Amino acid sequence: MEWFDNGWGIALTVFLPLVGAVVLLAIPRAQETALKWTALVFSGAAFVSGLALLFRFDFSRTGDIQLGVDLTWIEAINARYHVGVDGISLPLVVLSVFITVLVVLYSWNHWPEPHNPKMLLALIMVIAVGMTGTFVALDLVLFFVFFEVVLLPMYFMIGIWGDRGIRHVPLFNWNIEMRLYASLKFFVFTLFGSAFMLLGFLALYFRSGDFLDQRTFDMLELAQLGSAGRFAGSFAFWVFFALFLGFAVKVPMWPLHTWLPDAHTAAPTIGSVILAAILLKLGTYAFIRISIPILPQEAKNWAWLIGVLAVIGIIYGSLACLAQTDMKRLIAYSSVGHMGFVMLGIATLTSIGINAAIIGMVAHGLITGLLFFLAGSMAHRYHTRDMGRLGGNMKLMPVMGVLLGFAAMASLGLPALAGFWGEFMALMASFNPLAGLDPTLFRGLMIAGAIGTVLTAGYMLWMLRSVNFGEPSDEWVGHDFHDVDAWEWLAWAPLVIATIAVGIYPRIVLGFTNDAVTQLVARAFGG
Amino acid sequence: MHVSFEQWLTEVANYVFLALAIPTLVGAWMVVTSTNIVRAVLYLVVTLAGSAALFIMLGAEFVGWTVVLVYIGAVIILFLIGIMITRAPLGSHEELSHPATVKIPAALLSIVLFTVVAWAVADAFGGLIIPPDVGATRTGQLAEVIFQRFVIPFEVVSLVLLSALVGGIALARKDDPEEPA
Amino acid sequence: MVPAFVSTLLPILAFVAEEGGEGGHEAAVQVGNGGALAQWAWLIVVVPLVVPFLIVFFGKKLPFKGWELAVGTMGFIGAYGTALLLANASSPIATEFTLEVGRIGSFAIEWGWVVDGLSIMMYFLVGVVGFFVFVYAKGYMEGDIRFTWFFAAFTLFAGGMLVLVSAPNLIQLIVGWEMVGLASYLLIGHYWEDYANVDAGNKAFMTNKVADAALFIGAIIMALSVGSFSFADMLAVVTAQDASSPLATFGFWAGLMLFIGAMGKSAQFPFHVWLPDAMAGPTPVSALMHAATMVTAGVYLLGRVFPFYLDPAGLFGGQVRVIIMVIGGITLLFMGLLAFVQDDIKKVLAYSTVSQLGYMVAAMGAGAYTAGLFHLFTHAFFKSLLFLGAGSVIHAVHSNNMSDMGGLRKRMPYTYATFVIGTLALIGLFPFAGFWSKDEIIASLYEVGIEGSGTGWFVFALAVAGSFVTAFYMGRAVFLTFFGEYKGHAQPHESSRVMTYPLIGLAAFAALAGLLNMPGIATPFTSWLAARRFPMGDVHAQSINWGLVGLVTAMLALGVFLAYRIFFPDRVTQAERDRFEIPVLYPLLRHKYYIDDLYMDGIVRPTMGPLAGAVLWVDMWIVDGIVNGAGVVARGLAKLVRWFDNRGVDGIFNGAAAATGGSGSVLRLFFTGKVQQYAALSFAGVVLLAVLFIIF
Amino acid sequence: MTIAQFVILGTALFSIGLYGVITRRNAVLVLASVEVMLAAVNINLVAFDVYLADQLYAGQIFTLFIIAVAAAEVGIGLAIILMIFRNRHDADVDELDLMRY
Repeated sequence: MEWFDNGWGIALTVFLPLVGAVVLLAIPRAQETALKWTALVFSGAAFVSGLALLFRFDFSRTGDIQLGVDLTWIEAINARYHVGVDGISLPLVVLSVFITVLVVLYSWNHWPEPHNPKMLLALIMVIAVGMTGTFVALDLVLFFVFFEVVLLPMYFMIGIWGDRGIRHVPLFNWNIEMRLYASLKFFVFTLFGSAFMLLGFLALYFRSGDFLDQRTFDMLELAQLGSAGRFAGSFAFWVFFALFLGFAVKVPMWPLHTWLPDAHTAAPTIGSVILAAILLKLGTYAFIRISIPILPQEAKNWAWLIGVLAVIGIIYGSLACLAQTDMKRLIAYSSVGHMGFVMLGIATLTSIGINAAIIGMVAHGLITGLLFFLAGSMAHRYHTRDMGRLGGNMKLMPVMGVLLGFAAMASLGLPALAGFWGEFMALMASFNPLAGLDPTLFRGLMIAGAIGTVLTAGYMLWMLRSVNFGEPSDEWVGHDFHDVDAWEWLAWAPLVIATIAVGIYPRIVLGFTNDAVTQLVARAFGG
Repeated sequence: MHVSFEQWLTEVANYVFLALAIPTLVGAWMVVTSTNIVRAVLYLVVTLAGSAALFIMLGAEFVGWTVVLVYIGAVIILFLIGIMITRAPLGSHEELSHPATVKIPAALLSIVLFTVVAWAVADAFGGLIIPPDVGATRTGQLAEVIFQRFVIPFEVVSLVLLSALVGGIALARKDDPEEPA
Repeated sequence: MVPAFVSTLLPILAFVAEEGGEGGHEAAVQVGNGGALAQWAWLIVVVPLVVPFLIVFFGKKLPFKGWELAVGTMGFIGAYGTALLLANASSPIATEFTLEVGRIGSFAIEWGWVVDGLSIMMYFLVGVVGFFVFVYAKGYMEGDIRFTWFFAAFTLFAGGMLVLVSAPNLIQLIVGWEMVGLASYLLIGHYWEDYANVDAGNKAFMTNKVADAALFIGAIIMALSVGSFSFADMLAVVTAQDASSPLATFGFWAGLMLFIGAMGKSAQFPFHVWLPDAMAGPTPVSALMHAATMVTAGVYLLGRVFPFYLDPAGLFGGQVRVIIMVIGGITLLFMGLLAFVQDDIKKVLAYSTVSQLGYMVAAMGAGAYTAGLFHLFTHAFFKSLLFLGAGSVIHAVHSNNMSDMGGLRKRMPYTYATFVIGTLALIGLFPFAGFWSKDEIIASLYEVGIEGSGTGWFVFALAVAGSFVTAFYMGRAVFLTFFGEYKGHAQPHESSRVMTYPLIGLAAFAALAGLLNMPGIATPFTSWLAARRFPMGDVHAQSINWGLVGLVTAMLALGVFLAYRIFFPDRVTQAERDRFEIPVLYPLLRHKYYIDDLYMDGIVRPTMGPLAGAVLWVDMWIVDGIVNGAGVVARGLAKLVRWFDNRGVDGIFNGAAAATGGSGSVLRLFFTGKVQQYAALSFAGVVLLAVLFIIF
Repeated sequence: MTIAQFVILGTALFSIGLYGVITRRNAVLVLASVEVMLAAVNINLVAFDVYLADQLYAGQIFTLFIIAVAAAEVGIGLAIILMIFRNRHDADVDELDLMRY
């Protein structure tokens, strides 16, 4: 198994879907079954490879980069193919490959228009490469490449398979097809962020030459320089700002969030699931992996702002949810709130907070993924997402209703389900933030965040009330709604089980992260 | 082996260089600006001939003659045929280029590119002279290297040419022979 | 071979058992570890968590549609609880077992179970009361379309409560706490076809969630101050009187926040609003919710951390105690008053519960650990009895309203007899259960007053007045329901045996449970509860204060007498009774002191309506507006360029707008699809990079 | 003869070619401009080859390769232009915006 440990395991996990995409392109369009099986086999193989990583991972030193490889890639700029996993990235890698398999399973008989499964599956495969790759990359250029690989397929996915309803844009009085508006908005926002991110990376690269023999894009080397306090002053300030913009767009943090509701609402179901479950995590992961270790001092200086924006996101997202009538849009806005908790955890810069952030990311991936699956399936059956018209779903589709209830409860952070840990621990971390941060401010944020949990419960219950309960309206009388089908069960049951498992046994995630995070914090801030 | 500008001016070869370089540049300029499409292509001959002459001046005789044969002999003819086939407007025509809204940014970009690279080149190589005793490259020597060291790339290039030939024919053929043009 | 990640992520279930009093601190009584009985007590918690799933998946195929699984579970818990109780009585048990399921920072997350006097009392209570209620529910829910589902949720309800009471740490407490909340939400909204019931469930959940937010904060402060979530670690700090601990700094806030959390579940003023609405659920739900589960959680929490609040030196949560006492006092009197004007018999009982919870909370605030929990214990029996009795009546007359009842004494003799026993126990007539527990609370408040606390006297006065109030509204309920002429439309008859037997069983407990704790005579209950790992430092009466007994008995006699005067059917006609509306007081009580309206109009509606709307408006018009505005600017530039383009090329202006297309594409400027533009842009990028490389 | 004079000449040719690529509307002329750029590259390669007195003549051989590839490119390019012209009756790259979303 030595070959597996020397980077091939990670390479398989990351690039098997790419091979799958190539194979898909070679299969004729008409052979849909073959296409589906190919996608399933390759994403499944990547998932198995991801699980195999778990077996080879040494849990006694989760803080170290393992199973990786460091090869020359672009010699001229000293960009390297440096990959590896540690306790922080491994759960996210596994989550990505896991969700990819589920998405392929779900898409088995849920094809958004225009049909064309070949292209859609190939895009999913490419997205999978980008997602997993981002989590294993340890070189800034490599990271950037993977980060951006996701962008274009997602753009096409929203733009081609997206919602064809008309979006009215107030203020300018445009009426645009939803998918066009949303895909462009997604693209422009992300590109905007990426441009700044790239600037930040380049600045770090050139600056590193002042301290090393050779300029480097290597995250670990840069982190060493960072913890030695090499990056300081206005240089560090601006670099952090550039990185912040790049990552915050992806998270998304208030007020850079407005692409999210549109993109999530317009995207086809599988697109929404991938977006919510994984793509949002790229930003928060980058904060933990890049911003904090490389620029610890600036992270400290900016923490208050990140914390405040995060809490604004929590409250603001929840309130916006209360005003929604579109079910999918409500879930989309709820992501703003949930990612606010993740960012609040990160902003405290303590090991509790960052642990909370990671378990919050995993939980949000599982739960919001499930919610979007459900919303998509319901919209597919009802042909509407308007909560004013829905109602009495428990009568029409009891199993779906129960699952929706479960997902909503998990999403509002019910203890003993996965969502609880992230929220509770993030609040806990903000009572005692890192020494040097203003405890009074963070305690205020804690209280505001706690109010946010109440509002979260409010809109989730409100959604359940209007969708699940009451008598179904006359509109649906006589319709024969088929309840959850086999492929849906296949895609959803693992999410339900994982949500419960992480809830009652959080070590599934914390076992990876705790030591790794503690070390990361110790390296960055000393002690 | 540095040389100052005064020393540079004393060398005859440099005047030959200028005599070749200036027509080359002017030809290139006309290629991109001429309003007559046929003339533009013919100015390309000037540029390519200038470059061929420069190659010979540098001792790379085989390369120089290849340029003359392949480019001036074959490619230019290809261009002219292309012009004929596409019924491009003969004679002077303003529409061959974009308007000033495109020209001005393009010119700016080109000038900046030139300035930056030229500055960098001057910074790096300014005054380094080419050894005066450099002799002409014998074609035989070149052939030896090609067919020993570079034989695989050579074969690959031949494949590229072959596939270009096939591809060109495939593309230019009419899609449906039955359908009248 | 076990792979590394499996052994790391799933360590062998190595439980850590903590036994006996903490080293160095003297426990109140010598306690043992309870042996295998305590070790296997995890079954009490796990079985009711597993059974709901069994019921959901297999219940419909069983002969009794899943009911047998549910009632078997409760019977098992009741039996196990009884066994533990007996073991505890013979030799005190105080031990806990924990299993680490994760570690965050230096904080261990653990599940576990506590077996000590307090938790054993709760196991017993949940099991026994639950058993009776579940048996009864079979008759009550017969024919319900969601019969199976109901029992699944009902079992989960008990399971959540058991998670809560078995908790050795704050995390598990919170887990159980919210599981109870979830189950109550499901059960209150059991008839979800009607939005009124759904709203009642939402109200319960949301009110509790607000309090839970405070509980979260309290738990966080507590855990960070102590360095652990464990109650034992926290009580160790308290017992050691360690003034340098951060707990001494933050003790007041931690205590206050925890108490606010307790107020939510235990429906203390001003969080009481959800409980009367929770009557929307089926009656057995109300019976269990008001007796052994849910509302007792808050009192239980105060009992669990009692030394923290008792805190005679005032280092930790001592200052909160007076707040607890006053809140309890206000609740017990003023919420009791609301029962005067209710026509719905279940709401009378609901307000009665709130009021009795006020007694318990006031007792905890007064430092009377045993008295408060003893009242919890006795109250569970007689209040579940009363609810089941009310359910029996409702089942018979198909109405909740007492104006549709009357004269049922003859028609439903068993129900009548047991209801009266429950009433006597509730109003605290000697020697029924309520007498002993309530009297002890009043005696404790009296002692606080004697010690020189003005507040103590105040709450004492409220409590004495409360016994009058209790007697009055219960007298009213009994007279209106069981005496006089029958006024309803259905044909009432006695309920089936599956419903009356539980009534009789509970009536026996309601009559006799008080004998477990007779100050100065026999106090086995006190010694059960004292079996804790840390000394509780409890204050409780050593003997019966006959003077107080006389005072309270006089108050309740007055209450019953007035109720009799006003509401006894033979004495007053309907018309006269309806005129019994004291001007200011009556509307105030009818509108529940306007508190619900205040919440709805002051908080809920503004949040759901204008505030949420405003945020959405800001999102669409301002935050998004900036983005779209940038799009407009870019589009305008693109148009401008295009315009020049068209002018320069064609010399004619042929509809720039049409040419630009209708889409509001921001990217149009860049994504023209023109190869040359791409080339230009990429070279521009190259130049930019080159400049950067040269400059750096 | 200095190396710089050749390289700067190459740069100038390249920049002129770029200008042509961007500004020309007729596809044939865009190709011609590309040829100018290639010529610039060739001059660079040969000049450095001579300057370094390379025993492998790598610069000159690459120049030969470039000439060969350029010939192929012109052939294919003109064939494509012909195709487009046939389909659209126009060789104006302005109209070639099929790649737009």
